[in-house]
Amino acid sequence: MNIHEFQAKDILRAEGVPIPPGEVATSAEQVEAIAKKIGGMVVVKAQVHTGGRGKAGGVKLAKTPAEAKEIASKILGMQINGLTVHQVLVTAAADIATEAYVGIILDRKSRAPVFMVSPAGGIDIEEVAEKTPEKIMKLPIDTRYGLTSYQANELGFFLFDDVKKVRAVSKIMMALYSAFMKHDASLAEINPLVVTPAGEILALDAKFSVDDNALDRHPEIVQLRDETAEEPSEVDARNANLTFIKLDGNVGCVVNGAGLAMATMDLVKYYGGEPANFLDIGGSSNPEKVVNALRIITGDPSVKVILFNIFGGITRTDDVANGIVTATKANPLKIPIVIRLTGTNEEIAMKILTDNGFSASSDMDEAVQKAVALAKGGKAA
Amino acid sequence: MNIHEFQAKDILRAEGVPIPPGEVATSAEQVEAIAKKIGGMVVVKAQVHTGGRGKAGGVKLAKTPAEAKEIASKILGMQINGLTVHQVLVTAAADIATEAYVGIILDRKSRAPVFMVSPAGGIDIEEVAEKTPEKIMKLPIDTRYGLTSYQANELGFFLFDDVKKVRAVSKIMMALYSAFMKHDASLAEINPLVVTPAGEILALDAKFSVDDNALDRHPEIVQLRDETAEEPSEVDARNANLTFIKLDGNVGCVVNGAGLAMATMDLVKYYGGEPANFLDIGGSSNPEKVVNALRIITGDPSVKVILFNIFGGITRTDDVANGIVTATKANPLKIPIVIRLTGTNEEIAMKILTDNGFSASSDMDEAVQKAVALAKGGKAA
Amino acid sequence: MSIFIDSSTTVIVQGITGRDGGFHSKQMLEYGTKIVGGVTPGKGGQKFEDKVPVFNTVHDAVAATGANTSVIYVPPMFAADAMMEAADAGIKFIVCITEGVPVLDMTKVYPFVKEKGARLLGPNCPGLITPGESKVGIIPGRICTPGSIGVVSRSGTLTYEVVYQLTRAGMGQSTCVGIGGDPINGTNFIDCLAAFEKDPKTKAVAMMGEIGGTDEQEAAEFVQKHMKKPVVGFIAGQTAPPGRRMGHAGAIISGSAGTAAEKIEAFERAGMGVAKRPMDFVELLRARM
Amino acid sequence: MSIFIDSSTTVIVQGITGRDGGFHSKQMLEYGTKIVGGVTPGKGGQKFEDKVPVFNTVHDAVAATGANTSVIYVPPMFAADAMMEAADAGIKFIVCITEGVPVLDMTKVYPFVKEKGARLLGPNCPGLITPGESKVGIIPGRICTPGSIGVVSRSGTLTYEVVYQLTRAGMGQSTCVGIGGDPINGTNFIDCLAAFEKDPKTKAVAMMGEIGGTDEQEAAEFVQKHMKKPVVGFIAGQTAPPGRRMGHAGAIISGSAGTAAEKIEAFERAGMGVAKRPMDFVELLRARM
Repeated sequence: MNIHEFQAKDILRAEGVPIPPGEVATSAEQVEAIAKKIGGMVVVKAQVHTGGRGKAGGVKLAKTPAEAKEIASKILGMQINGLTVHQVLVTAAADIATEAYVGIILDRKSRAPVFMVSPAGGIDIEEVAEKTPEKIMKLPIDTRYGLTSYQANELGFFLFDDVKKVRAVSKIMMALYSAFMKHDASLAEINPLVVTPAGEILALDAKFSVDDNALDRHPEIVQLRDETAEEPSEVDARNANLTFIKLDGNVGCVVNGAGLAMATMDLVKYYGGEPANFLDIGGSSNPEKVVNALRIITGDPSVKVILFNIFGGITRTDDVANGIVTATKANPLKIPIVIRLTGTNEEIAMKILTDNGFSASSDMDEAVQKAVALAKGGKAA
Repeated sequence: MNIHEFQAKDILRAEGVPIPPGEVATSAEQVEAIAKKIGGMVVVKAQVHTGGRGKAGGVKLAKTPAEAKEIASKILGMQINGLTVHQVLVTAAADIATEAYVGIILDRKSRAPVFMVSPAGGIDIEEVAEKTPEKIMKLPIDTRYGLTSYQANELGFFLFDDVKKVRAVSKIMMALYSAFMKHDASLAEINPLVVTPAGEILALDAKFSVDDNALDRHPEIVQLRDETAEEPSEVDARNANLTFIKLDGNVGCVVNGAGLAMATMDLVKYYGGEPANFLDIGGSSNPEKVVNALRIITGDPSVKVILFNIFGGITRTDDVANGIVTATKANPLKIPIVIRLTGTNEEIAMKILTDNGFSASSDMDEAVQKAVALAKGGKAA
Repeated sequence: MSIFIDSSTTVIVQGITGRDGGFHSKQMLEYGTKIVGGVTPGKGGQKFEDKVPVFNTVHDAVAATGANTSVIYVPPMFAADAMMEAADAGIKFIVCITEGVPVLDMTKVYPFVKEKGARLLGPNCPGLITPGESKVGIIPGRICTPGSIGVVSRSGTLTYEVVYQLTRAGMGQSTCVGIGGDPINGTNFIDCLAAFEKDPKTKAVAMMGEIGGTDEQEAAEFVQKHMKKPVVGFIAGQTAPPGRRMGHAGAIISGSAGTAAEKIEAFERAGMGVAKRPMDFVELLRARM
Repeated sequence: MSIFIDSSTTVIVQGITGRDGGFHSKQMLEYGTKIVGGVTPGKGGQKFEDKVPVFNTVHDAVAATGANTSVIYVPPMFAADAMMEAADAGIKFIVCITEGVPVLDMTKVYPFVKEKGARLLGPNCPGLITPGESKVGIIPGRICTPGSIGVVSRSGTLTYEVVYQLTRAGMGQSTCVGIGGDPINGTNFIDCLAAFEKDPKTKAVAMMGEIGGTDEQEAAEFVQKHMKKPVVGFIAGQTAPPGRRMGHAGAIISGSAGTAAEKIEAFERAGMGVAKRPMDFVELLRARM
């Protein structure tokens, strides 16, 4: 789960990371008031869950409160990568002598959180990694021992020569690691971490993502969720306990299991179609899930056909069949549906479906081809 | 460093261990007021750093506030194992169905904190260990992973059959472990941990010792130090950065190094004498330490002779010699002194001493024999 | 022969009295798996299905039964503890079915299990099955048949799909292993490939990977350097957008890393067969055996 | 021959620019120890005594010098980190002189160092010396002379006392090792006894224990079972009262455990020579060689 920059900064500030003062606002008037309170130059920053805010014009410097207000009125409501800006962060501007990057990502290869630091901050770290890998130091942290002082020291000396700065940045890395562990993060990043002309070290931007698997034990993070910053159908799906990701195609997919769901989307593409979504109903055979899945998929006007691909293991295919029947009785479908079912209780499921006027196949390849043809305006077989 | 029962209970209560309410008092009047506030039966408990308080009459039950006052007036000022009672804890009395023992000690063999639990609580655990070792379960905790739930569970099932009680005691063990680690303890003990007839689990007594080596990072523990509960000469020595333990003999020993200090005491005993103390001036050759050591040792009227045994390695023997000269010039000695010096700058040291009217030997055996003879009223050679 | 489990494997089930644990324990018993005990704290002394003794702790269960394998069906927040308990009690093969285990928990569980000398499969995996001998986990027994294809996969139902097609085509399996879709897990592709290479019964291997990480690339390198037996691979998630987690915690493309394209390229470089569709395995394997 | 260090040992000093570290580095250099580098964060690039290069980190020092041994003189609250840094940087023999290291710190340092495959001596120890070849730590070189007695001890100055008497009596030493007085340390008596037993130069061993713990009892058992060379032992602290810490964090009698009497009894049971006074070693060793 992603959180906004201002939320990430609140978390890091609580651990002791030095961050210029700032407040979040939802109106231009609030922005003006905050700018006045802060005094001096401020930066107005769009709070959306996407990168490239600067390039899109979502981050602007303001010399006066009046200018901040004017800028805010333009940024608020702006669309960035398809997301509407509902909130801006107003924060004190800082003078910058040098910019560094400090981040922690959860790395599968070393089975550990890995520190990544670079004296080349302020730009996309993946670009640095590609073009000048020697400017990045990576260090896996064994969580049984935690980030040790000597490791923070080694990372610090990669960034700075001056031992005073090394000690200051070591403290910041300790704080970043502490926040990472405390909140079960999967990513925690300060970019840029700047040195001011006066030698002060400050975090000017922060990114923080929390492991979805760990949210059950982090109510403090869950309450930071901003549903206005997400795709509405994905919010709907999450509340229905479905794993759903909206895509741009027109073949709506309902599958059990993440791997099979991806393979189904790939097969749609293989036969020249475009999947409208990723959707995994999971291992349980609760008919309610099927009902919700159909509601969410049919809510997307671009969907031209619905494709079910169910391999019954734990999932009972008769439960899925019942779900389809129930849902379509309540809300008759306006688009064609292609059903593939096999595995546990397959015969019962087939009977339920044919009794209710549906046809179904037990072959994945055949079902996908049919769905693609229907999406292209062909006929159901 | 040992702390009082009421301080230990405060620490454990803060971690969530259920403990009957109680307050500490220094006068019988205070005790009466606290007993009134608590209501019902109370226990008045002497707060001294020694075992066997119960047997010595330092722990008594009172039915009324008036009785609590009367009891307190007897306990306050009482001597237990040579220590004067200055404070008592007044705490609510609890009904007891069964008594258990739960403790953690730092175990050198497993190089880890070790949980010890026993369903036979309320009595000395070393007695249980000796007579019925099968009633004790020991479990080392790997601090890299901490006390895991399954370990707390295993310990809990050793104490109780009922899973509700197991879960309750597991939580208490988690809290005890957390307190142990947070404050760098060397011992943390709840004895007895009682189950009331209503099935409630309560800690009725607690012991907590903190690793002396870790005190520098635990100001919260250092401030709990009760110097009135310690031997005054030992308080004096600690404030002078000397490692000093008062004993019952009459040969005052000043040695550098703990092993050599013990060996010197042993040799005094070997030749029929009795050491008056353990004293290690440590590795530095600060003459100030020698001055303080002499002051503390000569402050004990039972000391009949002073024995220096210095093997100069880091310690420069000339520094020690200078310390002796300075100290005895300021405060002339009233008892004989025997000096053994060897190692770093031995020749210089010998000259300093002889120039100032002292004689010194370079042989440990000879020096100890001489000191013992002097303590027995013999003559210095 | 087979890998990791066979007819002599003795199993305890952690969470045997839970909904999922109970359901799958019955299925395993029906399949013939030697379940010798179960663990649920507070239910020690009871019997599951009137025959399998239940214990309060894994230590008790191992002491009483001598089990060498454990399968875990406990809620995600308790799974890390369960894996460590099993390893500490002397279990040598631990299979964790539980989905949704916090990833940071695994950064401690993995070294713990390794220190104890145990092998972990999972978490968030369907377990494994040696057809006709033993199944530990949730792979439906019906769809498998004994034979000489080793199957290893990061996914559940996709594995079933492939195994189902192999079985229909008359190609039985030596062992089918689901290593799970989490970013940090106990047993990876290389562990399984190495075991299949050594297993005399296995003649060829079907391997199903997905987007995210570089496990498949490393597996391809291993195949090229250390394997004589043919391997056919598939990658799910060619249509997945970067930065989105496709169900599995591990199925996420970060930046340019972990795409299906680079994994397929690695397979090709290693001279492996590449299945474009799940249904291509039968033919590709047959052509190589 | 000798144990742990010899003339080829290359040493870095952690805390070389500190008061104690600087003093003893000079002493070691004078003795002939091959100090190839020092570490003090922020002083990288400087030279100690105009010749020994100083580095910011142990990694840097090892990369530049290839040192195999490190000796640590840093304040107690930083010692755990220093030991781990040395092990992580690939140092294979770590000697920690620092006194007063919090004991719980060692519960993490010990397994860390072990995982890295390094040997730790100390903390709170005087280090070791192979007379005429190398000294790492603070044992005064003057009092030692090359020879065939192995010396191992939990204490500092008491060791000097015994070594001094051996030297005066013409009995040189192969290696003298101070294992330190803390309850949790890296190298114990048995490690040293085993090394002395293997070392062709060592003909007999002098061992100085003290009250607290059961290390000496286990050492006695080891001597009885595995050693052909004669061992003479001494225990300091016969007059120590129970429950009081006699200077060393490890020198404390808890309850009935760790008394001098039981340790001496264990020595006698193992057929070892027992020195009643430090000055008895010379005669007891001579009688056994």
